[in-house]
Amino acid sequence: MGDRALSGDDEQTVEGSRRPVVTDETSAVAVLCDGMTVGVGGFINAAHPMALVRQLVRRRLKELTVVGAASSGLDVDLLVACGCVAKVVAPYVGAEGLAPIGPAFRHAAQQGLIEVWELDEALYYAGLRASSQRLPFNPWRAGVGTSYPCINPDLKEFEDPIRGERLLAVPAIEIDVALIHAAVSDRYGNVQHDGTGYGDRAIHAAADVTIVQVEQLISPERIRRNPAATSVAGADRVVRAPYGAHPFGSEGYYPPDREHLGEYVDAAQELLRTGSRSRLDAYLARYVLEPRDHVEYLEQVGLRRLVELSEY
Amino acid sequence: MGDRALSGDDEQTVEGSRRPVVTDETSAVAVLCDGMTVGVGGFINAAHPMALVRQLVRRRLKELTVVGAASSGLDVDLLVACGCVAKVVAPYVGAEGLAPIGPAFRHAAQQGLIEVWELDEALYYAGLRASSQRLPFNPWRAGVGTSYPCINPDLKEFEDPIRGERLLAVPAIEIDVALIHAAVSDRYGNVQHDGTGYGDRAIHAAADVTIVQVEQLISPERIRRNPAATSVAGADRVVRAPYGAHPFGSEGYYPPDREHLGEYVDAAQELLRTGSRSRLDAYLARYVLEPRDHVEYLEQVGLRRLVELSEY
Amino acid sequence: MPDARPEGEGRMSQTAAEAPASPFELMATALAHDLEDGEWVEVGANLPVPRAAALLAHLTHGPNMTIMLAMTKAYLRDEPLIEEFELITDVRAQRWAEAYYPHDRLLSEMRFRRRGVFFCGGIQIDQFGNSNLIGIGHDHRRLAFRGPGAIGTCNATVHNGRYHLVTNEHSARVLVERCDYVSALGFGDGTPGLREELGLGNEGPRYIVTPLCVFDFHLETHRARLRSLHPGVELARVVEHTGFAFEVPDPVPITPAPSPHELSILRERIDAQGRLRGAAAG
Amino acid sequence: MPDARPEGEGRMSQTAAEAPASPFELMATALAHDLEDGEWVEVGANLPVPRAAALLAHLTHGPNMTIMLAMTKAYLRDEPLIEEFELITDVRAQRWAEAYYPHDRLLSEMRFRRRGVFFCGGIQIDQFGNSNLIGIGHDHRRLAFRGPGAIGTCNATVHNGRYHLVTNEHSARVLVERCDYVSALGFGDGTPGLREELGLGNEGPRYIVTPLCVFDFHLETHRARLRSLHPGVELARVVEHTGFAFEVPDPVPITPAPSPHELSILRERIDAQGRLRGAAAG
Repeated sequence: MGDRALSGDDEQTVEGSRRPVVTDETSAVAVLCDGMTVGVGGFINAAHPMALVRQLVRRRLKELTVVGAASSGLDVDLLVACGCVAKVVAPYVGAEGLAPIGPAFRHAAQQGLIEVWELDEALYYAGLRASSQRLPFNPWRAGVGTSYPCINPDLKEFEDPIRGERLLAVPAIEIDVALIHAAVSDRYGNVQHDGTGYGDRAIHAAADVTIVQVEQLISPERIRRNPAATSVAGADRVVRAPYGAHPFGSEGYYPPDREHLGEYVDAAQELLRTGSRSRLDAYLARYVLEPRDHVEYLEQVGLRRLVELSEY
Repeated sequence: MGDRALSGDDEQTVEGSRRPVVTDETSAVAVLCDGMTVGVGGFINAAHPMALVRQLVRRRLKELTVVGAASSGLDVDLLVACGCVAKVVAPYVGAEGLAPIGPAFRHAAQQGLIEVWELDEALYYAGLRASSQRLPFNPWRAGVGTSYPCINPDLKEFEDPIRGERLLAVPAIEIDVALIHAAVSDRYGNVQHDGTGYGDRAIHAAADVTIVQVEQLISPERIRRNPAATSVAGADRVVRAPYGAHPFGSEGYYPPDREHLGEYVDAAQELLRTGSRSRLDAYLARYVLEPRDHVEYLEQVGLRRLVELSEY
Repeated sequence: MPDARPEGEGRMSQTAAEAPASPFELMATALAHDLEDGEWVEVGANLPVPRAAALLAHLTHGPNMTIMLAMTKAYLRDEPLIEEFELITDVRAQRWAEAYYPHDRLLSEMRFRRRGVFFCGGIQIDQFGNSNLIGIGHDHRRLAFRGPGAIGTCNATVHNGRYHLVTNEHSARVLVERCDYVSALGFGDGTPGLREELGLGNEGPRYIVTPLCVFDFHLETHRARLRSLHPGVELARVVEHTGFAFEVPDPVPITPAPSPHELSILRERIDAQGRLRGAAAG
Repeated sequence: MPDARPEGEGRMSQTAAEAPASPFELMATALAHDLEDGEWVEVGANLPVPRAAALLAHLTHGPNMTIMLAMTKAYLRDEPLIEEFELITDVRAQRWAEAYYPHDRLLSEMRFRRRGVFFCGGIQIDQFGNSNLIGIGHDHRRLAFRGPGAIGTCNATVHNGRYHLVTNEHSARVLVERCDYVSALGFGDGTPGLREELGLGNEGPRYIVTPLCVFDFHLETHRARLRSLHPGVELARVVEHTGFAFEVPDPVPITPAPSPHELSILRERIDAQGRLRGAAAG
């Protein structure tokens, strides 16, 4: 790059054209390797990027650090159940009333099979912010005097240099690849959420690479109708995945599929209660490992079920 | 409040009704006192809350600390010119090509008549963020090794508690009252900007009280058509001020009035060059001190001029 | 999502409307009485008692409260029937939104929380008002029971203007002498001035509200003490089911029951599904 | 706002189109050649040279650049004529927006800036690539000349992947031995490894681009050295108007002029108003 200014060649006058970033879930997830730190967007029972998450399981990735949502859902539980995870960074993993704590997550945490980087949701965003600001840490007040610095020794109490107050230093949560589910994008990666977008912007801003799966691809002209709504301005890869958050909800498209979630929870609770993986493995085989792609997954779920899911 | 739970009286069953926060500029600015810290929104030649700013001058407030926009405009220059200001917190005060540096600001800074809390715009937002997070400081990397810690000794270099890096600690910029200009609000203080809103959200979040002047009041139902656009959710006071940002632009309504800005710049530059206030005082008398309210100001400007201002 | 509510349940039968307040209704009412107009309160999804408390205050004396529903700001006094949402991500709750809060913004802007009131639960709550959502056990790497985690309680109990501890189960398992872990700091070990010293933004937990009674905290020792018994509850039952010793006032006040007006709002507009009328543990 | 451009100026006369590149056009071209497709670049409003450089790169070899215009992300290759905006707040520039950036978000999210390129000015620029926008004088409380302030240059020169120093005035007043104040740190006093030690995100200023020449920096001493003279500029003139001594290569390279294609894009699509064709100081 350095010597071009003196070279005087004419290559830089070639017009070229704008490169679409649309790809399929298989290619999108190819950037991931064992041991990476993966951010997963959404919130409890909504908007997890499941087409990508299931593909990640199909690749049988190992030793991942998973940065879930501030309140993670059974997406993280599934990744733990599949043995992909060495460490979970999340203030909560569960499904509210459907499963107060993710069963496979709880099983693995209680058995010491995974490391849990314990923190509160404000500390979680402090860590993401530090990453997006390229700082080693962000300070936060809440957490001092609690068990958090003991059960997560990476959180350091320190004296603030201005007023001498006791604060917590939250290390940057640096994400290699963020996986996000959103409503729409154009083919150049200008993504818009329906709804609040939860913490997806913060996960994106803390990551080196962002892959977004969307319910619909729309034209750049439609994106430009409301540029204030663009939540991820330039995803590295976009995957078209209608019903891609299933069995979770997708704002503006469909609510969570409680029946399907119940099926998963029952299987994972058997593991927690009895140590037996048989029902869980049957679930995983049917819905995750055997379908070769997202459409085959949807076929397993069945079109009738999908069409029945209505927000109102 | 404490003993109501035991009192069993029936007062709390009175229905009451939702209180509108709409008022006029005179009442709105009544919360301000000498010596307070005032945040002023907008950006260079756009969206400064001038109906409120001029009212503040009319009240002849003194010794204010003015937290301008990250790039402040001649709004701050005007406040300095009127002798209201003891200290300016802003990374820039000027009008781009119309006046590369605010003349009255430059005059006062060079004469030592005001204190300038020197900083860069990233440090500025770090300070606002600290205030909104109720932290004594926010860390930032850029600024270490520059003259900023020397010319602004409140910025302290420190060693980060995680990796031992040298960082700057930016003290919280705590604002008593934020003055903001926006496109619309409902009468309950749900405010929506047109355009990016610049740094107005950050100024609002760092303040105890927020007063917003708007081009138009609209119905709560219209605000609810796009809740994602609500930028200030619950202003303490809302003032209806059509053309309220004049002579600056207001996104979606009118561009800056370059001619009027030129009139001000010429007057303020006479002060800077010659030390004479005569032209400046004439400007201030005509446009700021003599009009009793915002409409009288607009009458001075003239309806024909206002109607001529067209964005496209 | 199909509505699971049997037909006609929204319209209360005369009998149901006149039934005395249930323990959960009493809890919601006690909390609602403490809320003030103009305050900022989050309405959780799967927390029926605090949800009902916030809505009851809003519909009675709180027209200017900031009601946060599914991460949106809502105004609900014009709604004849406020649907119950089991999931905080239920998009139907956003129909009333005046503003959206991206979650990261909600968790960064703390200055507004001075007007906030928060309700904090716990798998353990101790005599000094500390709460534990982390887990039960001695080795945090291999907990006997792994709790849900602090979620946001560690932060919300620091930055809101005040908060209450709330438990749906009044038992010696929950109400303990000392928490195994502390995810939301109350008064620590009772050291005077601890919260001030740590720069925390409020005076600590105000009440512990349970299905049997209300505790508050001694101003000097910071130990929980009985404030009132719910109507019909015997003191001995509370003592038996509480894991710590506590001071008892004489005479013991009775928690005010909801007025008929409050009860009708609760049953007809806020809790038509009747979740509060279910049995409480303890 | 009335369009100040005389009628028909957009259509270049044959003579004007063939006129050799002006100093500002040469500067813009030199900077454009350094920009790469896929990079992130802010297009300032009242900075005609960097504006033209970013747009020229975008329209020639940068279809995937992130062009930031008036705090919005824009794609401009389909625009036959890109209007000039004198004010960064000119709302007309937002017609092309694909995304809005609230300014506080733009100044918090630094991770993306790794792909960023920045152009930094200065009322003083010294031999070690430090820039001063603070002021001239010895007492910072009473500056002889109060500069505009760093604005965002202190930060942008740390977090963007690389940056250049640019001045429209090549004079000994601007190009000095040592800045009175440093608002954007270059190589400080030339101490090796200073930027790494401070954890700054790039290797420091790459070029100083002036109306007469391009400087770069010696890899060890970090002192500015001549990289190329613009066509027709005599070395002696540069020496006379520069306030610091500098190394001169032998032979001295000549800054590449824009190709006819580049010149026509500059004059017909980017700078129809001809601001770059005005005289430069120095």
